[in-house]
Amino acid sequence: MSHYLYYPGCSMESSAAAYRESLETVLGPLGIRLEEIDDWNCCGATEYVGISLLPAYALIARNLALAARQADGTRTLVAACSACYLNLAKADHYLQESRTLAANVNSALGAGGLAYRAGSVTVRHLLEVIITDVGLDAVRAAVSRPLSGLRVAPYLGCMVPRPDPDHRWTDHERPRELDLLLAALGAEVVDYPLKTECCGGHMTQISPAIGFELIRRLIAEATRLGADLMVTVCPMCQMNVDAFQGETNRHFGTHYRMPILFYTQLMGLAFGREAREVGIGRELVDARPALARIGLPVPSTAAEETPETKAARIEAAHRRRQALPMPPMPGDAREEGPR
Amino acid sequence: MIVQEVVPGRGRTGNARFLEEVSAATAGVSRLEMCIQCGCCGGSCPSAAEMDHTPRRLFALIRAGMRDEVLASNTPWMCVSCYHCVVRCPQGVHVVDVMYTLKSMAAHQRAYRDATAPDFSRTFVRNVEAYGRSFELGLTALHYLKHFRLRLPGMAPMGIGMMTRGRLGLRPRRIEGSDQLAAILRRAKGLEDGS
Amino acid sequence: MSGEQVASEPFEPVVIGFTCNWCSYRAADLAGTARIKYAPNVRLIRLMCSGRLDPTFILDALARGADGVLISGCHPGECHYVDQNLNTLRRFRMLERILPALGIEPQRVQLVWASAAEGTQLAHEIDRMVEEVRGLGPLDWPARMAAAGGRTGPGVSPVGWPAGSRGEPEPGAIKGATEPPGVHA
Amino acid sequence: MSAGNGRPAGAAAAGVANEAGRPRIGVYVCHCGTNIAGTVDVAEVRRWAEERLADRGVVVARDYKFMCSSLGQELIEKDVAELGLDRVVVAACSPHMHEATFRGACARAGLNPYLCELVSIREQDSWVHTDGVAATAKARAILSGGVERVRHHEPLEPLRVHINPATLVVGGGIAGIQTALEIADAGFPVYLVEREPSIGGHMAQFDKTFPTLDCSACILTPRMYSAGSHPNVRLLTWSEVINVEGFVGSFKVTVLRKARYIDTDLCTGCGICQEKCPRKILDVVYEAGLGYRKGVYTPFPQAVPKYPVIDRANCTFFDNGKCKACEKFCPTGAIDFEQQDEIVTLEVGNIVLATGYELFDPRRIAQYGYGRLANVFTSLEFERLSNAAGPTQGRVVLRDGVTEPRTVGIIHCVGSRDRNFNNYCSAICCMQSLKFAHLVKEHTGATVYEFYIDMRTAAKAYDEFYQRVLEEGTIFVRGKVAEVTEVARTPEEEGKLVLQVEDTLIGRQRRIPVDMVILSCGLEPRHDTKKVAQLFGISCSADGWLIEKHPKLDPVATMEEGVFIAGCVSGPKDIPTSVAQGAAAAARVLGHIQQGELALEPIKAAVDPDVCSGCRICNGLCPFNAITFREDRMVSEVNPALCQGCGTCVAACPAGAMSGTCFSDEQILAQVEGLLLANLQGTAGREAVSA
Repeated sequence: MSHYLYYPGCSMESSAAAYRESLETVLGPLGIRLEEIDDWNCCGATEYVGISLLPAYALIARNLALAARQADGTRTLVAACSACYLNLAKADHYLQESRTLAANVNSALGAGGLAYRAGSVTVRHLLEVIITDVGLDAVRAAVSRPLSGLRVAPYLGCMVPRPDPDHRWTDHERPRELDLLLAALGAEVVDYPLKTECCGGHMTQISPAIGFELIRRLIAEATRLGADLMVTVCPMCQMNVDAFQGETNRHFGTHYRMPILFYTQLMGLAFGREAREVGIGRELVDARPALARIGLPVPSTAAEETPETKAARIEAAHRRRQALPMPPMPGDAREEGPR
Repeated sequence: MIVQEVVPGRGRTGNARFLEEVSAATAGVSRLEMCIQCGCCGGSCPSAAEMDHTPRRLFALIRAGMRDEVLASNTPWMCVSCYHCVVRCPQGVHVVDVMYTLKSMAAHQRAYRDATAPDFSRTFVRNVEAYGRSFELGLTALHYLKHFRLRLPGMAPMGIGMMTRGRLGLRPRRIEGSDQLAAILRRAKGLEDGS
Repeated sequence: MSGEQVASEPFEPVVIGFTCNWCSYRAADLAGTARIKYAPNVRLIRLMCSGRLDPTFILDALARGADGVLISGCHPGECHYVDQNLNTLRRFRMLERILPALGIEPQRVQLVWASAAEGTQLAHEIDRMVEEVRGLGPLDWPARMAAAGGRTGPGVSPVGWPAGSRGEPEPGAIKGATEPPGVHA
Repeated sequence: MSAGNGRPAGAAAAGVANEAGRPRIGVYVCHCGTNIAGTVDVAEVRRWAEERLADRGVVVARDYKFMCSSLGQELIEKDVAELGLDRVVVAACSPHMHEATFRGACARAGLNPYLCELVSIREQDSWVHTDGVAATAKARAILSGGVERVRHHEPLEPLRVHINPATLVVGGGIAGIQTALEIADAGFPVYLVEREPSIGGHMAQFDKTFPTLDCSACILTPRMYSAGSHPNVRLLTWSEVINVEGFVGSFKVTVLRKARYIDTDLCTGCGICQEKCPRKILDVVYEAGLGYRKGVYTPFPQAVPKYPVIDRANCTFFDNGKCKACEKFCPTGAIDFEQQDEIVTLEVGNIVLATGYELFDPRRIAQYGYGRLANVFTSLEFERLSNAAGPTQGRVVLRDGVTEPRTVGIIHCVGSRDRNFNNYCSAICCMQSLKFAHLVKEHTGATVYEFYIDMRTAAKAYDEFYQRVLEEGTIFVRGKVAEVTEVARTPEEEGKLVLQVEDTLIGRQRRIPVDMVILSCGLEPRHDTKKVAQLFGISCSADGWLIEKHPKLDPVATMEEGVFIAGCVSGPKDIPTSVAQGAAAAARVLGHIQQGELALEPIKAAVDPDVCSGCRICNGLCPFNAITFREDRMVSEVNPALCQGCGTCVAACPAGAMSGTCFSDEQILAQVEGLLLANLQGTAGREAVSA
């Protein structure tokens, strides 16, 4: 059992309840024990620091100080929410970078009888812990009900892979972690080009038209790519894409129905848990039709070849012969080819 | 749009200082002075279309010392903190953190033109200061009531849906150490105002 | 030790820096050409290779009034003389171990690799080390040794050993010290 | 060669101690205009030296505006003659700058040049400190160190080494070819080593060259042919340097000649083997991954030498013992599967490195989509695409191999001027992008957009070319492209690549749909440049390029005497500059050859056999095997021809029997003493900093 300190964040208690429930079902199979920080407070999201800097950092640092005090055998602090993860990691980073900030923050903490030495805890995101510490092999081993046939669009949002102060992610723009995890669950992973684009963040609150446009782009592309559902790591992204999808449709006169679930919900399902146990049903855009196929035999895709399809196949082969080669990419089988 | 003239004599010294002031108020190292005006930030920004200045132009205005124009700009308030500009910036400018700085300066002086975004942030902050946790229902309801009253009926199904699915707490949660937190924040504010 | 230090005048440490002709001295030149500023407390000596550095030079510098010694050479693997800087590293490691026995804080002697392109880094390291030594206060080694039991006075022998400490440790043991090859840091 | 330990016969062996009387030292403090005098109070330093260093032997101290000027030098010469100085200390710039100048002045005055010491109060003092008081104090200390040190200097004679007239040129691109031809035409032998099967380098891949639009092959091929057929040039292609020993004048270089599996005496270069070879391999070198070659191949038809190679890693016969199609069809029986790799040793006097660059790999910039979006191309891919001898016979088409683009976007500064990748400007990308714009227009008539941050066209006829491309109707957008995406937002964007950018001259974000994107990729040091640098005893900059001896005044020399550099190995360059550097390096080499022998610093170690205990600790230490143990006399001995003067053995000798000229224990310890002002009566070292 690997042991970590855990910072849940406010949304886990309300809007992202499904994240919390499903998360609890996957920890056991993955051999992870999370120890919640006692009496943690809100991280300030993206709002507090826009009002005043030092109180915002003191607010975050109270959590870091509590975590450091509670550190027993582990100094790794795991966050599941993207904004919380970023705020905690960034605060620790800047406290290390700026002595003045560290001194002022500590002076403020002192008013509450606390202190924090930058770098005392290591802040990591749950997904990265699963990939790095647990490993995809262990994930695969825990899968009892592969998600075969389910087309999923992996969607990380912004704040996990960016700005990535500790360089933990494979790329800022197109990280591979979530794709690999979902593939390990047996799902068919769509190469979703908007996987780290913005969901609108607080725009749904302060400038809804922008927020809706950003949401529309995401669900339109996922729909175009034929995804059954989107999968996210972020409570804010889930909330925007799910809860505001109706408003978005109304705003644009569109009729998208793109469910969005947390990766832990799909993990729970793949690990054999029932839909209800992993919070399925809490989403406003119902994911159950798409999931109805889970556990059922996947319809065969190999249909009889008709003269039309045969002609198309020959045509395609001809086009391939004319085409210029593509450069090999990392993770591409051709990469090992002649150099 | 009115571009403020720099008053000769007065402008000169204020000019260069404004960039320094913004830089100094930013967490970490802003690298604002390194901007080469390539526009990679403005090209990356998902809400650039709604901004009165692209981030790049805002930085040029800061450099020119056009303080009032900068603090009245809606650009920082339109920032969604997606950090695309930050990781792409060829000069390593901490664009998002600079935006936070400009927001807090504008909020402090009430220099913004549109109060929607600052009010949202303030409501959020008040919640957190009172309870130690954020309170989504209260936040959204209050905010919509104030700024988007006409949208409220349209949002009702969503609110009800969230509630029936157990995704909205009806009353806020208060942390045990709320007094401790208040003391910390009080001193932090004192330090910030003092500096 | 530092109690006698004139209170009105702040302590300015003196750090002697041994550099090699190919990398670190050129890094210092580069810092100069680029006008990168660093603490004026360091004074550099050029050797052909950091491998030329005899540990007695360091002790001599400390005995004659230096508060710290900076050793700088090419990065491992980039030595102009194949791998002589690895000998420097071995000697440095050994010196680190005996410094406390001589009543000297190990932080007073530091090893910093700097390639010819690393003017900025070298300047930064100099600043860092000067501040560290400043924090330690004046070395005033001869007085310190006297206070520790009168084992040594300020007298310095031609090869640079504090007179009283001759044979303890055996200078030869240092001069000839070569750990088995392959001992890398 | 007349190597020795450098001491002229009869010279005093142990410095001042053995000389009669006190030394007579002259001290000269340079203002260097305001470079030094702006920070350091030079008059005060001079006064101080006069007073406080008088009992250390200083008989005269002067300060002067520019010591390196002829008037400054004459000052020294006059004092040596008139005051009978026997030591000189100049406090000025770095010894790497003017040591030779002041030694020369001393020599002219009849003083052995090694009795002159130059200490740096510019690079290591006035330029790096702002506090004038502290800088002046430090200058005093530095000067004092120099004075103490020079007391222990001895008269020395430089070593003279013979220069082998043969030269090694590494890298067969245009810079290396130019160097080789210049030296060969002057009548001296050259070995030209190239890793690939043919010389030609990147230039052989291009179609046109900016700004004149000369056909690259037309101007390069004659040079390649000359290099291949020149009686003084020996080509070693498909070869790599694996070891270098020795020093200027007599380097010993080991080259690995990989087996070609072709008997070049029999091969006529007819090309039948390439036709018959069944193995098709993606050619990532010459065709930039856009075309194919065979298992047996010459990279291109005009290859020099004309003989192909069999790529062992991609040969069916070497895989499974079957095939031999090439052998069956070869009309002259030139295929030889039995050939082995060969090691050759070359003896040369000078070396020129011209190993070139690599293209920045844009897969590192995920948001530009290269490798994922089919119609995003690199600059090198486009070169091949527009080349009549390329995979499409010069048709500019999309990745499908058929469709001509109707709109093309060219992105500047890809991987350059970006601290996420390379900080430097790659110098050629603006011009190469303009060339691409022209070629796209010429080949397809498409609409072309250029996305730039700054236009840099600063060389002869370059800006005129920019004007021409403007005239042709290319649309310039000032802004660094943020991303290239296939995700359409409007019907016009469907099926296109969309470039999202802030048009900074309007201040608005724009989305511009195009059919093809060309990434004007920057140049990077070759991935193994660091290894090459180590092999030849020179160093790389932080960016990874090789470092010049002086970036402005000695751009083709390196810190290692006899090793020169030319072309992109020291940083991005266009073709004219690379060629000029190739010729310049050749001129430097010819200068050495012409002199026949060269004077070297007499920095060597020597053993005092009377003191040596025969412990042999030094024997194993020497990286150049310069120290041997004389069994007959039970002492170690230094071979001065092999000794490079690092001094490690001196530091390690437990008996103190090893000594090093120019860097003796006495000299170093004296300098330490001087630097700490421990040479002065009643002062502490601290004075120099705080006073």
